[in-house]
Amino acid sequence: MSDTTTTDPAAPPTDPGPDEPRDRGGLLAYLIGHQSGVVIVVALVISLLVGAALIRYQGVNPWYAYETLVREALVTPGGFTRTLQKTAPLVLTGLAVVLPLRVGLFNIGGQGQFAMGAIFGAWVAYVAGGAGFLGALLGMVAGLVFGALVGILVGVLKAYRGVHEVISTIMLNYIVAGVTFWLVVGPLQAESSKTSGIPKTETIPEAAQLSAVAGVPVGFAVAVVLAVACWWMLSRTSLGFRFNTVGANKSAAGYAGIPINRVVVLSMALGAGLAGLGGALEAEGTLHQFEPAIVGTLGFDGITIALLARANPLATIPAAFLVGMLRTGAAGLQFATQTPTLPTGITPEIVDLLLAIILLMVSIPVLGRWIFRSRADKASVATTSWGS
Amino acid sequence: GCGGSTGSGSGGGTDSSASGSADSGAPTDDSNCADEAVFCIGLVTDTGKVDDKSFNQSAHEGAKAAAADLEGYYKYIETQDAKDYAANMQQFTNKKYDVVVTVGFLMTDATVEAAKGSPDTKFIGVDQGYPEGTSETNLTGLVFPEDQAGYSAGYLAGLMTKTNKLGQVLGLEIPPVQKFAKGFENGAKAANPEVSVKTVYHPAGDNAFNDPVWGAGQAKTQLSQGADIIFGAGGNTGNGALQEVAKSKGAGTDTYCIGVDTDQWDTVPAAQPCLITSATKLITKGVTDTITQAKDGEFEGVQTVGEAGLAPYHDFDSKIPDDVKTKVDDVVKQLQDGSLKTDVTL
Amino acid sequence: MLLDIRGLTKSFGSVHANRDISLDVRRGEIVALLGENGAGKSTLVNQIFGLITPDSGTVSIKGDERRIKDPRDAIARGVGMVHQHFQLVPVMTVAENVMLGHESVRGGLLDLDSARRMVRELSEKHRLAVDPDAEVEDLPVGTQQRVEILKALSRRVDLLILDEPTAVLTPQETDELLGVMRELANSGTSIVFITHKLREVLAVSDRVYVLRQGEVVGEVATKDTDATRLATMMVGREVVLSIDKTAATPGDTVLEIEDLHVSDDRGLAAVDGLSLTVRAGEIVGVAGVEGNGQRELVEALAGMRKVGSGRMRLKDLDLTTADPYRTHHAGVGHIPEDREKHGIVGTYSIADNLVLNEFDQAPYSKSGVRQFDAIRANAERLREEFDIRSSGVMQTAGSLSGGNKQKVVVAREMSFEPTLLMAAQPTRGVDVGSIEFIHRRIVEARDAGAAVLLVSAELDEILSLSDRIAVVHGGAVVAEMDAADADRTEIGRLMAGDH
Amino acid sequence: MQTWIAKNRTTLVIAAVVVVAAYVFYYAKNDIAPSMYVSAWGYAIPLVLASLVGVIGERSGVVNIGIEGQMLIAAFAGFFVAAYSGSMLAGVLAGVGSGLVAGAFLAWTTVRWRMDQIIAGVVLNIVATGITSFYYTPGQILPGVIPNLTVPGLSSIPLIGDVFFTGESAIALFAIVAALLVHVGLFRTRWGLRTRAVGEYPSAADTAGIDVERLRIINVTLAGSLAGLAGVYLSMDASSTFERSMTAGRGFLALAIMIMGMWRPLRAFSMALFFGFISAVASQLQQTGGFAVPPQLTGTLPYVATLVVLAVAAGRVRAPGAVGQPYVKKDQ
Ligand SMILES: Nc1ncnc2c1ncn2[C@@H]1O[C@H](COP(=O)(O)OP(=O)(O)OP(=O)(O)O)[C@@H](O)[C@H]1O
Ligand SMILES: Nc1ncnc2c1ncn2[C@@H]1O[C@H](COP(=O)(O)OP(=O)(O)OP(=O)(O)O)[C@@H](O)[C@H]1O
Ligand SMILES: [Mg+2]
Ligand SMILES: [Mg+2]
Repeated sequence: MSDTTTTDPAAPPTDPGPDEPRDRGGLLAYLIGHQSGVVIVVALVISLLVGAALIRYQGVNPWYAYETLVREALVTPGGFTRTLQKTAPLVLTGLAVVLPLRVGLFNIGGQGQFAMGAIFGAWVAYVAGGAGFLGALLGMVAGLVFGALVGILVGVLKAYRGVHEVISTIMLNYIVAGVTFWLVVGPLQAESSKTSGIPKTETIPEAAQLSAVAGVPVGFAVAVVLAVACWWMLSRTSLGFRFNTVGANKSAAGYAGIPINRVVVLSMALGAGLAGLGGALEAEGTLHQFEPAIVGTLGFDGITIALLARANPLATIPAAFLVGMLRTGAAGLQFATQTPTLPTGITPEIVDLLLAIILLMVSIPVLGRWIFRSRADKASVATTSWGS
Repeated sequence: GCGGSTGSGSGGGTDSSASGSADSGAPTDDSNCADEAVFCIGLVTDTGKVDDKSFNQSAHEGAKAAAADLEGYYKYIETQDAKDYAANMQQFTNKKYDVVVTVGFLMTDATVEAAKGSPDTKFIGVDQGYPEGTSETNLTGLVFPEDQAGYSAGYLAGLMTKTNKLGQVLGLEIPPVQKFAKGFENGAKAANPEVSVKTVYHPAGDNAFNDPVWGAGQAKTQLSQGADIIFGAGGNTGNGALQEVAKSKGAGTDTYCIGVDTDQWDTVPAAQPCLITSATKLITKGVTDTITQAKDGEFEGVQTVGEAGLAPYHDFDSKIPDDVKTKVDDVVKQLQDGSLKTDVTL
Repeated sequence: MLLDIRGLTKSFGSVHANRDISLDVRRGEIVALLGENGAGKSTLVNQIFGLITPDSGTVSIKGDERRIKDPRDAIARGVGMVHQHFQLVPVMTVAENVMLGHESVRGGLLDLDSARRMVRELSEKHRLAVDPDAEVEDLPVGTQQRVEILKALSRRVDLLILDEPTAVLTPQETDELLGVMRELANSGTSIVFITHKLREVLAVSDRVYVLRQGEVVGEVATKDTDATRLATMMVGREVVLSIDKTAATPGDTVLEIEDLHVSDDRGLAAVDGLSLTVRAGEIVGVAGVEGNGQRELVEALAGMRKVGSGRMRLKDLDLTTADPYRTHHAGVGHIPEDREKHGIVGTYSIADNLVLNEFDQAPYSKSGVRQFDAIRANAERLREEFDIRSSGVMQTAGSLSGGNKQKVVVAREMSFEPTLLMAAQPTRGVDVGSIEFIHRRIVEARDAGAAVLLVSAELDEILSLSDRIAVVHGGAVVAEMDAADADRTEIGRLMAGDH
Repeated sequence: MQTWIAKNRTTLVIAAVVVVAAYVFYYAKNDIAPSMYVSAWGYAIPLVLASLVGVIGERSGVVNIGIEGQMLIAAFAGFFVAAYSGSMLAGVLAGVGSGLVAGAFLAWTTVRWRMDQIIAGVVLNIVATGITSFYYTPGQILPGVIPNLTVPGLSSIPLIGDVFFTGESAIALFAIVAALLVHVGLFRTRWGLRTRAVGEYPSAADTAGIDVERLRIINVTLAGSLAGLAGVYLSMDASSTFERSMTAGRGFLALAIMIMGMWRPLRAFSMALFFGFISAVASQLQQTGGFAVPPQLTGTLPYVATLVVLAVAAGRVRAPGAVGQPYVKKDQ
């Protein structure tokens, strides 16, 4: 992958490179200097316009639709908290993609890693629930560890057996889905559900549930702290330098004495661990138990978020917030737009469509080139080492 | 620059603050649900869609029918994420809807919670069996004896099979599906001790009810192993199996299929060449009836038992021998009056 | 006039790679292009071959002035080119590589037989032996270069462009190639020849154009010039072509290699029973035809490659099991052979590259946290000291010219005063000005007491820098001698396996 | 020929063992073996087509992680066009055509605009999911079926004839032909030589006079039509319905199979069969009573087997050299 330090605020101040414009002053020069930010804003605007056209085509006033979406997600009582609640796991599954991506690995196993963390997090928090917040903490640790175990398997297969991580993570998504489902209708099934057969674990005792403090869910706070920590780690520490170097030039990393295999395993373990932690937080914070449906599409959304964030850990927060907001508002949007003439309302799938357009616009290099003529980055935002 | 302007679309907008339903006839919006005279019905799906050809769709149709009958107002929300159940129900309770239907046993806990929180709204939980001690009076769980429907279908299949081999292609291994499946097996064996039943559940979690290709493949395998009647029970996965049988060589003469949940003669027309019947639970009727109860006053109890049975034979009416029909009718009756047990335990 | 270039201009952003260049090549003439790294030689010839579109000016071939759109177009007009970097598909056979782009087809399928036949005929005709069925990646670089030449000759060529074809060749191979060039020229083919080695220019060319900063600064007939004058023209100042060094005063043994066996990437024995010692304060030059285990030797010493058997010791440290990290921290500096691959991280700044193997040490890192001030200060100091030409230390290393990239590597590896300095092909593809500089630094390191192991395919470099010379063949040292007693032809004979 | 045998000895031995075992099983357990083979092939058909898409793309230097989306769009377009127009042929053409368009999208964004190939594929998948679920309408049925054919001669070979050539759908037969054609094409024709060169070492192809971008665009676009056919197979042949997300991850599985098949069409074909067979075994284990492992766990068997095979064999696998990287010419 190409290094993303151009957008990385941690890099020491840069000398004006030979390519930087000296001939244009003022606002334009400033914008060019911050072009990735500008490109994203323009991309968002274009996407929303395209989305508006789709909504209009359905016979609904786009302005009203967007307003509803935002109102439901941010203004409606409890809406903001729910948006943050949705944002939290998305930040973590986003980071689960970002960390390995920095090393050149494409982790599309967020689904499985999240589920693994969720089920064991829920179970440990239930067992240790008597210990109150300590139990919740243990649950988080369990989520982290079990997510990481999946990641370690992927990393070890990659580093020592040459199994491509895209393949192993896909396979593990299926395997984990099978195993967790079996656990939840078998050994870890809640007693009360044994007769009804509902696949879920025991409810976590209230003391060990994570709630919102002043409208901010604990999970969200944890996710933000971890995103900042990841950013700091990647940009300021020796470990981050190891990650980035392996991602930028494996041969040089080996030459420089960086243990590539260990970095590969570690990045997968950390990434998957964060996804697992996301699962545990989700189980402890929202459903208070594990159900297979807890995963939803959170793991796959993580990919979208990492790509939107251009592999920058800090940027996963706004990216996840955007996704969380759209998903929170979607139900209210459908609710508000159902009329006798449009009995289905604007279906929630509009969100997927919007996200696809946004991602397309954000990552299409021509957009930057078009806005900034020849000055745009040549390289694309974050690339993976598919072949190696 | 960026052309176009966001607000250019004029009219056509849905204005939620438009005037209420002053006059006679069904209300046209939900701004006055709190009003005694305005009867509002809401429905929340589990993570399925209202066009899923399965229980969400049946419940949706039941609620729609009730709204039409009772001159009520009806809206629904399709849940995208299991964590949104509460919030989605709240959309309705905030607007003081009179009845909220929640669909699917996955929403069991959430529905009880919501019922506690909104005593003025009546909740109907389709496929939901509540734990002992649930005492809310504004709540009823609509459950169906799936095992009986399965048993009757199995009984019919046991009598009809020439190869003595039956197949079942099923969705996820969860209670409603298991009850259908085990009922089917018991019924078939009761009708014909010689019979053997091949059973296969979809293994994966995510798309277990939405993998028609897999279902079709399983049906094909079972057919080639000699099964001549296949019971497809598992949303679109099961429908895939039905369609595969419908395409097979002896469809309608040597091989048959049996649908599930609703009369799939209507919902899966592609299966008509082989579809002798469907093991149904009358969700649509059940939902309409309980909504009517809710409007008129009180629910029967915390649980309401709906009807389950067999759909009409449609075009196969003439092809099924009369004695078979009689025997099956008997079984259906005995199951209904309780004199025959399906012996299904999970 | 076969090739006539008028007013050719090309810039990349703010870099003027070619400025108003005019030159011509007659039929059957060999014209050499000389110039420092980045002078614009490759840019110039790439425009003739249609790889780069000129900003202005014309290239006319046999009087045809139409713009050359792409390589296909150039090939059609009789231009063949051997590129500075190999343009061979590694996983394909020689025959497949040669036929690529002008395949013969029979019955809809590739006619590999006729391609084989063509390769055999050509290689006989030009006495460039290759096996048409060998996979290119299995071939030594010298042979790969032959394939490149065959590839160019397999089509009708009136103008052959050779961009630094000898950079990877041994003296013998170089001489063979120069012979082929002469023959081709005699039979009417015109040749444009780029090299950094003045000896070759003088040996084979008819005329020389010298480029500096994108401009033609001189044109001379070869017979009217000599090496010193050419070098001066290139650099714009006097260059010292011979190395000025005092006799070595060797100290204790620093590196001791005993009966070393190492395999190459394909698992074949590459280093095969090699023994060698290097003492403090001396430069030991390893001479040998490329592919005789030098690369594997250096990589094994650097900890980048597993050792089969044998012993390597750096003072008291056992190097046989050490990884690059331990090796480096034991005081081994390593200028790697392939600087793009191993030596630098192109997307990183010069500053980061200058601490590539010290990044987790004080003062560049404290408790695992990187110290950007220290990193920057270090970079500023080394940039000054090693004359790294760049816009600043935060410029990305990938955007530097080859010579300056090499200076970054050299600066890094010398800055920590290594006990052992391993320099593998330290001046490959580097212009004379930079060569002079790098050589001087290597001698200075020796004088400061470092043991230096110099591996080079450049016999001149070995002869002028080393205090002691070890000739390797077949993965083992076949002869060792004092540099003072060394004889060029004798070493050439030993390198060729004649011992 | 002899060198070929020597080079491929392990493969040949394994292949021989597998074939012999297959026949033994076929004759020994005639009540279930044939149905399991048929079932295995049933699983394999879309995977074969889709993995060919991957092979062609990656051999040209373009990762196609959007196969899933290409299939989904094609399944959607094929089904609904057939349903609304009343013509199966129109549906098939629409499906293949939409695969082509999706392929062209990937080709254009990655090759011409040099968008990251993985991102482009992910975008394609999301767009496909979004469009097909947003515009899905229930209650449509197909006007007919894809014709089934029996190949004279080939169908009388024991086992192979029954599984592959008797009453097989035209698309399944085409998948066999396609695998053979792509194999021969890649390794024996001018197109293949150039494609491999472009995927391994594009600048070598460029300097040999080959238009790298053009070839990549053509290949990735045309491969899209195979993905389209795979999608058509899912919604119009294997099942007779379109449902949201009905591809169910098969596009991703196809990529795994491509890698297991070492980027070679015929090996990918066998790996798809292998995967199909393990899936068939997993289902069979559920149905054959007396086997105590829960279905959720037997269901993971194909994925576990894939991982094990890759872990054992992957060391020797090497992707095409330039895969994933856009080709940037000298002066751009
Ligand atoms: N693609 C490019 N983009 C930007 N600048 C370039 C590009 N190619 C060449 N240059 C610049 O053009 C100048 C001439 O480069 P060129 O490759 O022609 O040098 P050269 O004489 O061949 O050097 P060397 O001896 O190292 O091969 C250099 O300053 C280089 O930085
Ligand atoms: N995209 C680029 N942007 C800026 N400069 C470039 C670019 N690509 C190449 N160059 C410069 O062009 C010059 C020539 O490039 P080339 O690939 O021929 O390498 P080189 O310097 O000749 O390498 P070597 O020293 O190994 O011969 C180099 O100075 C290099 O830094
Ligand atoms: Mg050059
Ligand atoms: Mg050079």
